[in-house]
Amino acid sequence: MPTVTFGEAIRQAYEEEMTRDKDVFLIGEDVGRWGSLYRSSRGLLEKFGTDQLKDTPISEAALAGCGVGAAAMGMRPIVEIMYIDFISIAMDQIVNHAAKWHQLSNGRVKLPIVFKTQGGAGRRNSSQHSQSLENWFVNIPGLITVMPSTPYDVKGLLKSAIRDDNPVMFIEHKSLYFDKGEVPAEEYLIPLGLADVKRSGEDLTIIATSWMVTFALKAAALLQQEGISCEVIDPRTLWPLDQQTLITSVQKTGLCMVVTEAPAEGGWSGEASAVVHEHCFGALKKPVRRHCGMRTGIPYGPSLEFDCIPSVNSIAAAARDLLGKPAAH
Amino acid sequence: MPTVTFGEAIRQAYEEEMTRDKDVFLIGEDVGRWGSLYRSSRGLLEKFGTDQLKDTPISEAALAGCGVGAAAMGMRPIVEIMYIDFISIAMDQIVNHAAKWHQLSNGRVKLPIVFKTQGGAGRRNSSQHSQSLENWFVNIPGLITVMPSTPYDVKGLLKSAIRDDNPVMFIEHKSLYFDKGEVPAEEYLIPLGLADVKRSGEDLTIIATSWMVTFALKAAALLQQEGISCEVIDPRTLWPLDQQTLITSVQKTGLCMVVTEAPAEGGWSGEASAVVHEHCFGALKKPVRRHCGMRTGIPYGPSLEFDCIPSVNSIAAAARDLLGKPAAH
Amino acid sequence: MNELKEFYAQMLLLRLFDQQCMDLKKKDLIYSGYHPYEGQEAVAVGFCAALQPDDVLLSTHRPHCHAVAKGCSLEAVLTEMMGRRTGCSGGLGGAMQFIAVENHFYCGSVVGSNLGLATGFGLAMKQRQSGQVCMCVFGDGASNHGTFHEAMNLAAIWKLPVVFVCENNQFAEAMPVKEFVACERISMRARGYGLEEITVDGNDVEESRRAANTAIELCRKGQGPVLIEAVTYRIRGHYVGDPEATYRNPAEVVEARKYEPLVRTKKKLLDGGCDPAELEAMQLAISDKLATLEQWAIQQEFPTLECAVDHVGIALANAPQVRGPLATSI
Amino acid sequence: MNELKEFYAQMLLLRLFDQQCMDLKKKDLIYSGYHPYEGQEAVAVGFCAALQPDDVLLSTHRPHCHAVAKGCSLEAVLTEMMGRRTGCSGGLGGAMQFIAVENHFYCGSVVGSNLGLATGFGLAMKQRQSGQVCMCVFGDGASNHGTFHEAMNLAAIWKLPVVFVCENNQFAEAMPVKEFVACERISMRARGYGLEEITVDGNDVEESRRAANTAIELCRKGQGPVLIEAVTYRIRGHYVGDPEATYRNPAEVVEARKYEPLVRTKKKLLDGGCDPAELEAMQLAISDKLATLEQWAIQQEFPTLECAVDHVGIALANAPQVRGPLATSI
Ligand SMILES: Cc1ncc(C[n+]2csc(CCOP(=O)(O)OP(=O)(O)O)c2C)c(N)n1
Ligand SMILES: Cc1ncc(C[n+]2csc(CCOP(=O)(O)OP(=O)(O)O)c2C)c(N)n1
Ligand SMILES: [Mg+2]
Ligand SMILES: [Mg+2]
Repeated sequence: MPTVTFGEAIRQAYEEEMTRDKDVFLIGEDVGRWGSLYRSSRGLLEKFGTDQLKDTPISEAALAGCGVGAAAMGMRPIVEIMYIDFISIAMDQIVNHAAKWHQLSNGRVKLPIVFKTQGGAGRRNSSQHSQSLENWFVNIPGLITVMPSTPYDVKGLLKSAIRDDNPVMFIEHKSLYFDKGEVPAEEYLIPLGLADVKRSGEDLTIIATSWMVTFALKAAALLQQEGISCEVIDPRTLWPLDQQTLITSVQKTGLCMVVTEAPAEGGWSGEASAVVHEHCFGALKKPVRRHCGMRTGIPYGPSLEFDCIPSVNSIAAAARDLLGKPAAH
Repeated sequence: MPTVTFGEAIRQAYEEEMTRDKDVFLIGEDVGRWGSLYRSSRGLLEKFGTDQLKDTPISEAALAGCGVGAAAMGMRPIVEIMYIDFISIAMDQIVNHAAKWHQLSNGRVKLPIVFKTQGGAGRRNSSQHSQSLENWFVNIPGLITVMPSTPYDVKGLLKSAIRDDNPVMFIEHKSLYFDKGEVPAEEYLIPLGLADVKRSGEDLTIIATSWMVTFALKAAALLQQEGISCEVIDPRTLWPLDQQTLITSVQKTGLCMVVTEAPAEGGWSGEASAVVHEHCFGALKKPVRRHCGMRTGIPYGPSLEFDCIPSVNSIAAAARDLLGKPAAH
Repeated sequence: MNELKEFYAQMLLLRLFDQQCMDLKKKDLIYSGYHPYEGQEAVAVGFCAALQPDDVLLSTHRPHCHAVAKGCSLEAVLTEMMGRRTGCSGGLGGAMQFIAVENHFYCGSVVGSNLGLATGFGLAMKQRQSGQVCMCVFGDGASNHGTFHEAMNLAAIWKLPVVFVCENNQFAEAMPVKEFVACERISMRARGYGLEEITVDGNDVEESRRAANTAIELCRKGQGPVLIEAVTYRIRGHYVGDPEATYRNPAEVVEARKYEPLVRTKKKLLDGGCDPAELEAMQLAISDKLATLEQWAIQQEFPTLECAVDHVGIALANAPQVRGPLATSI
Repeated sequence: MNELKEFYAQMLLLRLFDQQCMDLKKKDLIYSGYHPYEGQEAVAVGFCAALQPDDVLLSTHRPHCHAVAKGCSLEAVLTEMMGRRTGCSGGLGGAMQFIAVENHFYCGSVVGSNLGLATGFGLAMKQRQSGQVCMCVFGDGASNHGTFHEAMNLAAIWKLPVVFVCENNQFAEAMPVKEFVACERISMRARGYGLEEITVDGNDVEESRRAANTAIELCRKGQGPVLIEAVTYRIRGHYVGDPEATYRNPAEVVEARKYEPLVRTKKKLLDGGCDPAELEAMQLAISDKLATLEQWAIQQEFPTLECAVDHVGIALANAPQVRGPLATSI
């Protein structure tokens, strides 16, 4: 199977979907000429032209609104907001309009729109360019929220998101674009709303999202050497949540840790913890542990930001603690 | 003790604080001439003039930004966003600036600003005017989030919020403005970050927020007649959360229900559930129950919206179910 | 003259319909905020007269007369405002926000948002070369919103077929346009987007109609967008029973009544030789029709909870359903 | 002539400082996006020369030269960009966002937000009759943002002492102003806020200085706000190594170099009889100073995690602490 980067997998998804359906278009700042900040749409302007690759002024509110209007007309816009931090400018269009119009039209208007953005730390971008705001959307009826962690997943999920008739929040991670992974040459789709067991294990269930999945997997590999067997689950879609996969796992392991980059308080980790606790009360040997980003703005600098979010070592340490095993030395 | 409405208690807080400190000012749409949508600043323009009561154009982003700038200069603005649904327009100023500047200035800039708004259903305002978006703010480091439920609380908490040097999200409920309650004639403050036990009980802890507190109290009264004793806790401040009061209660009762108007998924109920579960694992006889608003846009009409959010009866029914008692008839 | 009479009939319908709604609001049969339209009828009628049925109209929190002028049935609009299943949005939207897909009519209660949305409708039309235009009506208050600026610029650089109509009724709630809009005429903002400055007398239905026509023609030729300020006056409070005394002198309203579109059009018709009896008969006929409508409307059913929950989202393939247990926390 | 020489010295400092930063970025000693300022120095120097120390300057994601021109020490600005504790923001902010309170300097990396913030600074100044002004610099790209519109209108209706300076460097990332701003000159937007249209040659430091002076005087007299478009050119890519070929012809840059402020000012100085040797000595002195600065900067400490966590919020009275266990989920 070919090995490609996360960014290239996105580009392939765009290319395939834009070829299949001329109503699919990408709209955002420098998505055309530059091919997007992380080059995930490079080369597409030449191939698809300005009808399908639309560079826009710095007008996040209008471009989100533009997407909603076009979707109501039956087009299939992908609205790119360059950093999730700037989605703060387009919340009205997403929350009050995209999420509401299907219901408001009594089911007659479909909103096949994808809001695509990237969040998180790890690229030394400081506090106004590094936030993890995904849980804002999970609490909004009418929205689907997707956070892929691998090249394979991002391609399959993005294609499904583009084809879905609901508004989808599609949140990438800035530190994943250059990660590599196998992506089949043949076309495939991954259904929205299905979790993926990234690693099977017996002793502990780790539910991790986005970039944290890669950390959790590394921690699991490390712990394996110590005889600890972790199951790592990537929900992939935060809502609708594939509760069953989580429940089945925790019913087996009896221990659960939720790892997110966002701070715990008010974040999605609380949702995951509550769901597991509600459904696995008898099976849980200890409370679900939340291992999350610090409650701080992401600081600047060569490495300080890494101290504010979970790391491979901190995840491993938390896992040992949960299992009552001595700390590694 | 004088009995006043929730709206009048707010007015008193404004009046006292504006008298005490000329740097305190209220800025928003029709806060002056009209005295705010729910009349909570009526009569103040005449008394304090346009320096302290500032009517603005319909420019939520600019007026939130205006508040942040003025606060950085040492003023103490109260920025009113008429409906929480429109705070979607001002999220950048709140999240990327107000919440960040203290840290970004290495602790040198203080941001003594209150963002005041109202949310929730119950006044038949339909889906773009009835949302419960409070959990957005709980996940943002640097913000304090307050949701009062009584005239006494709203006055004491608002005065503290105005005097606090952190940015505070102060979220009222549109269905509470005409509720009446006792408010002392003498000045008082309620510290931010303290929960209040609104009713003591032995069998079950109900954690409810905002309008839901009044529903929970009525449900508790109803259940009392059936011999069920509920403790009702109002966290009042969603962050920083007074975990101890919650924990002490659940350690006593062994059963806990969280009631919010917002949908469960991604909402603050998950946070509360996780906190209780993390700290009361041994004491809990059953999983924490979340009893929350439906995952739907709030529909229009004379009564349909009430079917989409918890009610006195639904809370009572959920409580009975949790306690394994037969349903009332 | 025939056209003017037709306009008069339509404006009269809107006037009486609006009054009926005010009345229903007082009787608590309209449930949310209700924003009267009295005095602004020439804008709705004049501008909508220039639209084709498949052109799109985006309106505001004060939408009911725009909706009727756009071709939505009185039944659908009235029962939507009364929250019944026969309403445009099945009674789920209400008096400030509803969608009538077949009539290509959309409105919403967040001020200013429709300008951004309009660019998307325009973009789809342009890209598909459908020949449609999108008309976006908004208030003087909305013209201070950031979306106004972003949408105007976006529509202008892309030459979208959008007619932006600023219905300047002199007030945004209690805020007089003179104090809250920094320029003399809102149309002066057009130059900032490379567009012509166009102001029309929004109380003159024929002038409004002509301006709309020209604008729509330009848009259909690919020479859009167009921004038009239609100057009118809000005769009623922002909503029924608002504290009017806090922001305007009653004398101002008395004066404005002299120039409101029905008074003016009627005078013109009579001066032109129209028989007063004909106009009276017209009024009676409309009143009768509306009375019958109300009788019917009051008997319509309300939507059930299922109706609401049914349309939160569309079920996904191979995944937990969007509708169903997950949709309902209660 | 003396003033011009002084301006030249300042612009030269900014030029060499900027080049040094580009170099540090390449060496990975500046960590975030770094946006070069080359070619725009006359704006920073000309406009800041008119400010008093306690006037406020709000800048952008391209702030380092504005900061120095506003009076922040080179030490504080450079080490902020290098993430050291001696930086303006203690090294917590970085190259696109920092605050130097004593210098009344603020910048941030969300395009357009500073316009709204500026109204608050202006409001406080006006209300306190402090005699200060707030200058807000933003790009041509930012002029398409909704906050531009809202802030201009708000400042105008309240007559706030704010000088809005649109530093039009012809590009917003890869977006040429000609294609993304719908009007011919950005200053044409002024009329939409009842303001005068003012465009200056932003490569002419004296003209910039004069325009700034006039604007500031107006603001101090209560006749603000003022919007000025300063036309200049971004000689470098948006950031070091951006794919320039996708959006401009290299010939355009070659041409622009002929009109950049240092070239022009130097010619004017020499034409006026200034000794070339003097200018060369000036350059050598600055280079020396910057080299020493870098040596020092590189030795400065990074902030610790405590520094970051310390300032997330201010501890509350009688309540769970904002700092402390609750602040740290890890
Ligand atoms: C974003 C937003 N802010 C505030 C409101 C509250 N509000 C409803 S109508 C209105 C006035 C609108 O004025 P204008 O645009 O002139 O329209 P008009 O009411 O005069 O038709 C306001 C402020 C809102 N609905 N949306
Ligand atoms: C709200 C927002 N949208 C997008 C960006 C990404 N971005 C950073 S700089 C920039 C271009 C800004 O152009 P302009 O305002 O002309 O300033 P210049 O870079 O030319 O100095 C963009 C789009 C951002 N930082 N903030
Ligand atoms: Mg108006
Ligand atoms: Mg620029």
